Amino acid sequence: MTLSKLNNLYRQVILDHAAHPRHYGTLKDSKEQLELHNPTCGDILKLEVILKDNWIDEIAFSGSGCTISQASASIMTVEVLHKTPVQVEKMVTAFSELVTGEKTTGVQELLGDAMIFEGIAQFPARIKCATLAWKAIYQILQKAGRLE
Amino acid sequence: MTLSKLNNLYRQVILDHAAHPRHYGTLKDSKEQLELHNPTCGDILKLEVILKDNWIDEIAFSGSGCTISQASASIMTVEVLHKTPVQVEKMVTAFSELVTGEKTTGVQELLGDAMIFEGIAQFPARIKCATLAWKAIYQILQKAGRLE
Amino acid sequence: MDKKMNDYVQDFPILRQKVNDEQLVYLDNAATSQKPRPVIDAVANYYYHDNANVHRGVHTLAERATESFEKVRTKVKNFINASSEREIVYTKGTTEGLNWIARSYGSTHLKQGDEIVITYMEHHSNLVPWQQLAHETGAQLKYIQLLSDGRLDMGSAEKLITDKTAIVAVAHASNVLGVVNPITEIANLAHKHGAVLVVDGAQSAPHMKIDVQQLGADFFVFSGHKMLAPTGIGILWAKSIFLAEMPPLEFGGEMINSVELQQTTFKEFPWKFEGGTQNIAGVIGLGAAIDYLSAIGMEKIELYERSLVENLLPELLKIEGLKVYGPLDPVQHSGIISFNLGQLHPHDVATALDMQGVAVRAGHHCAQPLMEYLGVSAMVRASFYFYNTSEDVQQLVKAIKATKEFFKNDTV
Amino acid sequence: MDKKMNDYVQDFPILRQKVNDEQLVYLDNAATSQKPRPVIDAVANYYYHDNANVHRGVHTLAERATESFEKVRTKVKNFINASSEREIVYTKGTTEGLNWIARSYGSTHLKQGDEIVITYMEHHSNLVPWQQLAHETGAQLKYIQLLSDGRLDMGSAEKLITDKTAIVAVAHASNVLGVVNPITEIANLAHKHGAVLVVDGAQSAPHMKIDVQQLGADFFVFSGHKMLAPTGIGILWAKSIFLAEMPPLEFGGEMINSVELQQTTFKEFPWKFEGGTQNIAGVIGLGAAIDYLSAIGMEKIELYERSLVENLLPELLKIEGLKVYGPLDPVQHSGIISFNLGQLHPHDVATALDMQGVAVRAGHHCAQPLMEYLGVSAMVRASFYFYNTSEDVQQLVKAIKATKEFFKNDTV
Ligand SMILES: Cc1ncc(COP(=O)(O)O)c(C=O)c1O
Ligand SMILES: Cc1ncc(COP(=O)(O)O)c(C=O)c1O
Repeated sequence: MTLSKLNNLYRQVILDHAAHPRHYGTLKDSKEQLELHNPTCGDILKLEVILKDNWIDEIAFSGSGCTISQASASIMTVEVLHKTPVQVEKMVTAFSELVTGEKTTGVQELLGDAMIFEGIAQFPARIKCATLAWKAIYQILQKAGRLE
Repeated sequence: MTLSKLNNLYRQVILDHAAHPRHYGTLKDSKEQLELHNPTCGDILKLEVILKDNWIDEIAFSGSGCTISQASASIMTVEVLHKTPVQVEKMVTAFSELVTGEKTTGVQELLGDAMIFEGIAQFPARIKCATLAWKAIYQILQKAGRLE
Repeated sequence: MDKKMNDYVQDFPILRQKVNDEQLVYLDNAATSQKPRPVIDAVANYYYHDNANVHRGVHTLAERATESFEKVRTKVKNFINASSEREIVYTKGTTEGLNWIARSYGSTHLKQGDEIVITYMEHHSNLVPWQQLAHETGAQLKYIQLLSDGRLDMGSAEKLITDKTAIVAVAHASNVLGVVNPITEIANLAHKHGAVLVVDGAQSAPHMKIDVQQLGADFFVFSGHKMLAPTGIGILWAKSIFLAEMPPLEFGGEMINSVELQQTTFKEFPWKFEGGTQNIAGVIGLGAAIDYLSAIGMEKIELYERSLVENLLPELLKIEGLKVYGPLDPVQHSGIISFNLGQLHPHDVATALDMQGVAVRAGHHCAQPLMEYLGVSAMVRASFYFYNTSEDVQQLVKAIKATKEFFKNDTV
Repeated sequence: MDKKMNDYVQDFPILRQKVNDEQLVYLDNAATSQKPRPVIDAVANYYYHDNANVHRGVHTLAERATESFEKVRTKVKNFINASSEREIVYTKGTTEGLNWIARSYGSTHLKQGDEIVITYMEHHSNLVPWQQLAHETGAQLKYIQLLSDGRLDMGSAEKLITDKTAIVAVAHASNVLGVVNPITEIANLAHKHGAVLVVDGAQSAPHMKIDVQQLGADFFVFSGHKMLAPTGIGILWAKSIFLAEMPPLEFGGEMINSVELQQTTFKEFPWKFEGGTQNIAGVIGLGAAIDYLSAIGMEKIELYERSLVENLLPELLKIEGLKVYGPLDPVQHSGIISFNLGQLHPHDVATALDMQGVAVRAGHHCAQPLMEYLGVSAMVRASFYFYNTSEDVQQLVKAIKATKEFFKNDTV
């Protein structure tokens, strides 16, 4: 069938995260939170983090969205946990450059599993789905005054 | 020179009426009056008539406009003077059909000198200039309640 | 008939392309239609031969442009059976037309306590302007309910439309549910209570014969770009009596009669609404589009699209886990089919279909209150036009099945 | 340079036609420009290959269309040196842009007793919206005087612009008098008094390099159709700080963030202003027009047009009875020349010129207060663009002389 190209987008890791998202739910204690909409598709992402000293101590997301945005949120939460705001900011930039195809090398270590979204550059309409969660973590840190 | 075609539009009679308009000015006594604008060119036509019994007893026009609209106003005043509203209504229709080229025959007697505007059908942008005065006489009679 | 209709495809070169190595099947017609060669040529020829600003010049090109521009009013008049070309106002599109009605008619006629009645199936363009008008005037905005198959609940309509109702605004055809609303019935209801009826014809004018007088509408708006015409041109039709009293909204250029330092008088309608240089080439293109559609025949287009749906619907309903929104009876279903495939997100479905050459839309389709009402966040929508073929139907069905197969271990 | 410039004529097939058996000389460019082949082709190619609705779809065509549509924002940004593409709002044209500023910024910022300052040379589109705004808000509308050669009287400007002034709105270049106004000076005056400056760039953007930051404008609007682009597309530029606070005016479609039954939130600017399907092909065409103009160079266009005027003006001034309005020094005169021929009515002159192939405009040029101010009821206007040649200049002069000859026994 003609869908083999789809595998570039829907890699096994992505399908797995979408089906079994990590850190899905809400946090109990006092926390930073943010809700983002993707107006084009009606997706909603709620993100919560607990910042301790200078790192992300707990994180959770909820909401509804497509496979890409759910998987990306799940992977993002895994990758940013216990990182410092400054590190996360670098990751956000690197991820954005990765998915637009601007810069795809030398970021493996920084992005970890999020590298899986490299193939999305070929699906420009879906880039926004992948970046939604990263936009959310960036804005939440900004709102909390943790970024210069 | 290449302006020979212009003679179809600017016939001697027209140039003469434009240079020496008949019934140009205003009327003293109580009268019907109306002011029309041609918004495209800024022309203004003021028309006044005194209706007696069932005919146009006196008529005058003033304002400013191009050769065509001034000449047409002048000729119109000559032709409708002492005619009944019903006759004038027929003339208005006939004139309109003449200048758009819809019906150009059998109206000589009705229109008199106004027949001179037959050639204007070739100059569609100028038809409005020629019909302004006729529109004015029609509206003045209508306002006065002299048309059914 | 299918055979004959298929010939029209040739006039749409855009359809003869491969997308992701597959033959393009364009099923996003409710968003915008493709343009046939005669429309594209009409626009190009206008620029190659006659282009000038209208209404203003005495020179030959200006005269030609003005005549073509005004002639299209007559074409539109005949296309929707208006009573006069003066009832035809050129706009940017449906959205602008609806906003103008709300602002010009609405603001001058509504007062605190009046009610505006719309339906749960309205496009945001026939919803947000009324919401804003309600906020400004203190009027109330009410929503007519839907039946379980997506058709309008006329019982609900009868309850909501009362003597308090000033404006009823309804889509002629839904851009999501594939239903066509009983406009004449609604018009009677509205008029019985002294309300005016605004009809959003964005999804009907391209697909069926419109007779505004028979519909009993007071206002009817639609977009050129959904019916073969260029982008940036639409029509606002209203009964003369309303256009006469409505104040203009965009000031300047040819809509003016005379300007003094501190005051201005305007031209008669429709020109008083047409401030500034209009989309002249868009108007010319709209004329060509109407000629093209009329040569086929709107009744024929409607029948043909129904025949496609009669092919498609049963096939779709056979796919396990696929849910179609709107009526399941093909006879009641326009050429718009919205569906979901199990728990798969519509965006994933649309991407998978695109990889197979099939262009559909996914999302809320500018109808968030409807999504909310139906309890879904988004849908996939396939929308047909007369140049689609039964092969297109087959390719869509095949592609949906392959998509289901691809995702089978996951969320379907 | 003339030689090289003449090559561009080839891209404008419309100019290669006879009108009334004479070679067309198109001198009505201030009303609308002609379109070069690359612009017409860009529009056609868009429809032949990429046409889809923007921002909405995940399918390939929609993605292509959206990308092209948004890319033009960057081109416009560079064309006028805006600081961000988000400051670029698509409109129908200058008139719509000015009306939006008056309604969205004006209505929310003006109060009784405030003053709006414009000039006697404004086009109705930069006059009537302010008049209406003054009526609505109780603000006062004031007019800056002109010097006897038609240039702005800066002494008058200094008197009129005071701390009461909320908005100053001025044409960058006059559509009648052929003058270019000292915008930076006016901006300084306005800002000194806490007023914002709105610049009507309809007649400048097509003919000279625009740098909105250097000009010091707060708002700058222009039309595509006067600078090679299709009809129905224009640009509203404003500083971000103003766009951010301005409420949108046309509701529905892609300008929306989320809609609930009784309330709605909007997208960020510029998108919140772009309700409904936009003139997408018009935007694509505008992009091609900007590419075309930029390839020539705006400075070169300005210089070339001045060289035509340097040819023409002395010739005109030699014709007895001919009166030119605006500066008589070619260096101060843009490519717009308005004149009258003795007592001859401008319409008669325009018809006579048309019979000789020369397309000019006659009338009040949508500037009735200016006509009143100058004590005339109408003028003839010849307006040039870079594709006009020195032969065009000669044909105009010859035709004017022949016209004078034709009417010599009458009113000249
Ligand atoms: C100075 C000026 N302002 C505004 C306009 C109005 O432009 P548009 O008709 O494209 O809206 C024009 C053109 O007619 C103009 O010359
Ligand atoms: C039912 C309905 N109403 C209004 C609109 C808005 O039309 P436009 O975007 O052309 O203004 C659309 C199309 O998107 C529609 O489907």
